[in-house]
Amino acid sequence: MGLDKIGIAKRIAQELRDGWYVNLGIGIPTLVANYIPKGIDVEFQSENGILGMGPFPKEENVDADLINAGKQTITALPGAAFFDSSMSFAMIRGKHVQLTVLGAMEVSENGDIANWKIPGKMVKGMGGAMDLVASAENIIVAMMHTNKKGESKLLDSCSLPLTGVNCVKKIVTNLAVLDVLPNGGFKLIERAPKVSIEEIKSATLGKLIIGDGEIPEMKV
Amino acid sequence: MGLDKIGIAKRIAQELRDGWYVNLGIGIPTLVANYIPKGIDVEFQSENGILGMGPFPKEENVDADLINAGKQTITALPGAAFFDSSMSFAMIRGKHVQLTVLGAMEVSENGDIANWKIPGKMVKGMGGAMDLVASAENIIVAMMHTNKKGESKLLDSCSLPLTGVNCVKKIVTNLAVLDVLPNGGFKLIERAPKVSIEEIKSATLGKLIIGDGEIPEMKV
Amino acid sequence: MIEKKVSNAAEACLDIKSGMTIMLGGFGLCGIPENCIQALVDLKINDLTCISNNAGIDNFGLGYLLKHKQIKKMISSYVGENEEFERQMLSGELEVDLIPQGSLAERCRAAGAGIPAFFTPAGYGTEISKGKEVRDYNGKPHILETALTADFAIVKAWKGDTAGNLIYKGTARNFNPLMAMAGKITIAEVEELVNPGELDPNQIHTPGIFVQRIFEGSNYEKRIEQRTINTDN
Amino acid sequence: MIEKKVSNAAEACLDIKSGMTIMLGGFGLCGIPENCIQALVDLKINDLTCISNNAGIDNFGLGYLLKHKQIKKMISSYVGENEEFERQMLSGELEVDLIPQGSLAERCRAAGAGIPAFFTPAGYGTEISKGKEVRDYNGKPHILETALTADFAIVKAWKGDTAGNLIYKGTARNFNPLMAMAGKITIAEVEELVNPGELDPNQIHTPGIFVQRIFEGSNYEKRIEQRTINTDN
Repeated sequence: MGLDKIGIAKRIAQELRDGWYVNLGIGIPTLVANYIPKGIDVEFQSENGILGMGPFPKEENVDADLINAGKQTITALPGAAFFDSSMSFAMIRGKHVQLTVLGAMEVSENGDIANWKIPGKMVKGMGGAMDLVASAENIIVAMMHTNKKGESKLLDSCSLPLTGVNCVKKIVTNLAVLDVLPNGGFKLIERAPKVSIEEIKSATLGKLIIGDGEIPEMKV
Repeated sequence: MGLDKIGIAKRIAQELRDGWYVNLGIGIPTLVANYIPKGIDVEFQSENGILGMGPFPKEENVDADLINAGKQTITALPGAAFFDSSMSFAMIRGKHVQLTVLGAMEVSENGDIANWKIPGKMVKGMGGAMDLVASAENIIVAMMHTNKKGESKLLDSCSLPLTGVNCVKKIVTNLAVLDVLPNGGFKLIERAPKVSIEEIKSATLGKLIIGDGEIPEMKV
Repeated sequence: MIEKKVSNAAEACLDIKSGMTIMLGGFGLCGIPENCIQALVDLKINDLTCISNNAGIDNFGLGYLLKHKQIKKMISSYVGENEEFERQMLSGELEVDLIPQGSLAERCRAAGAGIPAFFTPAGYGTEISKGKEVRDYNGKPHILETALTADFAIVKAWKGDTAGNLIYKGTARNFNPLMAMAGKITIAEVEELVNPGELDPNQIHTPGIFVQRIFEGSNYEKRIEQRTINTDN
Repeated sequence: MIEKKVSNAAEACLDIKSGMTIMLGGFGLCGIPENCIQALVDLKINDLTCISNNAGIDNFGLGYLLKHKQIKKMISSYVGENEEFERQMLSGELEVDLIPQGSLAERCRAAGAGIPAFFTPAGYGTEISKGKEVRDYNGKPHILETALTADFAIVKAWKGDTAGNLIYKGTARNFNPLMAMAGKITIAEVEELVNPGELDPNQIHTPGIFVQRIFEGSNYEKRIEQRTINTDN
């Protein structure tokens, strides 16, 4: 139902603004780089130590010493820079990165996010996510609206261990674009093509706020 | 009376140990670099951002972009490295520099040092001295035993604003080598050639400790 | 110049003992000290506390040490992609301390820089902040994190000279320069070891003062975890 | 790449206003932004708070701004070698805040790195520690220092590209990379400005993300304070 992963990435790409430095998380966020709008110059930062990250390499250019935070082989664009991990997180903590896009297991209506641990089951670690969400002024979560069991990932409060509190500003899912309001609540901004408000309501467990006007369809 | 500045520098050079990184302050300490004992490899760090500092340049090699902390033109030895000021003080604060030699206006018998300010008269600033004395494990003060008025610079407590507390371990003056004891007091270790204990006593206002044995003459 | 050259990993790691705390550079398998990891296996020491951003994969990187049950505790930010790790952790054989990646990096640098503690916003409101001092700056809560040191830091660089100066390549830099600063003793293995004067002093990433032992490594595998290729024409 | 090029110092400094706080890189006269200092003089703005390790000499570097009485307050670590400075300070025309050099450097870096405060041993027991929180670490007292930011940071580099990446030369690096991180807006003047791709990404000292405006400066004097020569044969 609704968008596929590429559709979510395309919709998030519309949020990019000229001159922004952007950190893209693993999974759907990584795809955003493929759909930068025309006339918009952005640079991608990967927290393992590159600014000016380019696309995957051709076979002959693969370099084990050149990877992104997802451990994927990448390329460096002209004008790129390499640096160490403390410099990388200086950029992130110091608010030099204008946008962070990352995935989530759960988001709460006050902007808390959980994406690093399922107690007793999955403990992969937070990597750079806690630094990113605690620091970024502008965080977009890219995720499916519900989990594999069909349960809503937009909750009144997170059930999983938190990655950060009061930090998520916008969520783009397969069903909708939602703003997390400063006083709490998921405000419905756009519907995915052919997805009804009722479908979004039934897939959202946290407080969903629907304004008076019409809710437009995403253009992707 | 006693040693000249070069003599003081020569005596301090005897304190160098193989493999040490050393920071030399402005004035007499700078001269120490000229008298490194044979078979001893040391490297000089200057806090404005060089490790592996060499001698002054030949006329044709003068480079405005290559100076030491005293703003003097210098050279870089093979194996040198340049770095920024935070990295430089990381080396200092992080105790990677094994010895700091600096000048002083006053030293107290508990190892306090004053060398950056004369209220109402001279306010040049502390530069890197406060970081150096607060961090170094091993600080040698190089100075004349008395000031221009003939007053002792080795006091029970400093009268001038402090640069650091409980930090000076050893003092080499024109008259003597003295250890600052952990519980306080200047312990006389060596006399300058032809300088008597009485002369040292009369030039030392703070607590002077003289052991039972003979006090040897410095060999410089 | 002060000479730091040793002949190989075995000589560099000779006095690393069971029960010690060791930092190892690298992000994933990128920039890891392959030669020294092998030397640690060969030493058959155990009860190690390892500080490293990741735990390698099964059978490579730190996964190799895990397989031989030489590690008592891992301090890392991300430990996915390693089944043996997960098994040891869930069974309680292995202690694990997970730290936000930026805090891990900054805590290493802080140790090397003589900064015993600093405030960061990372982890506030999460289980990471439990028991830690919280203070507001600029209207935002921050937690106090402390410096992280180790008996030995083991790093991997691209080029080095016998005075200990290091240059890293690409994203293989990552934690290496920070851990080089933080070790009581720092061992550097490099792909190419040259004489002092052959590296441009303007381009040194880790000044030699932080390195106590250096050697030219051999047989680097440099495995790739995610070989992603652009097949567009 | 994001384009940062402006045509000259006048354009780069156009919106710097009286009363603002400005950081300026350099140690002594080494690595100072000569072109932008001239532009600040030309702008005839005043009541500036300047954060810079030194205050220049009479008539050059920041001494030039002092002579024109454009500076209200200096935040520095060492201000010798400048008679006009001394005169203004002793007469009370100029406020002066002296900070240990290492703390000054680290406070700039901290601002750029989103670290609002950190502990350092420098200055404990001196007038610098007055009113500051003291805490013991490793049996030694440390004081809490806070991040230092500025409306504008103005730095000087050797080479740069239009994406804002900077490479410094020799000891002209000093405070420049740290202040570049700390400015709300950072202006870089360089001796040679090139296109993205012409600098080795492995050798960048200041990644472009920290720089908002860049231009190629002209007529660098690069005065030397202490011309010391080795006359041995």
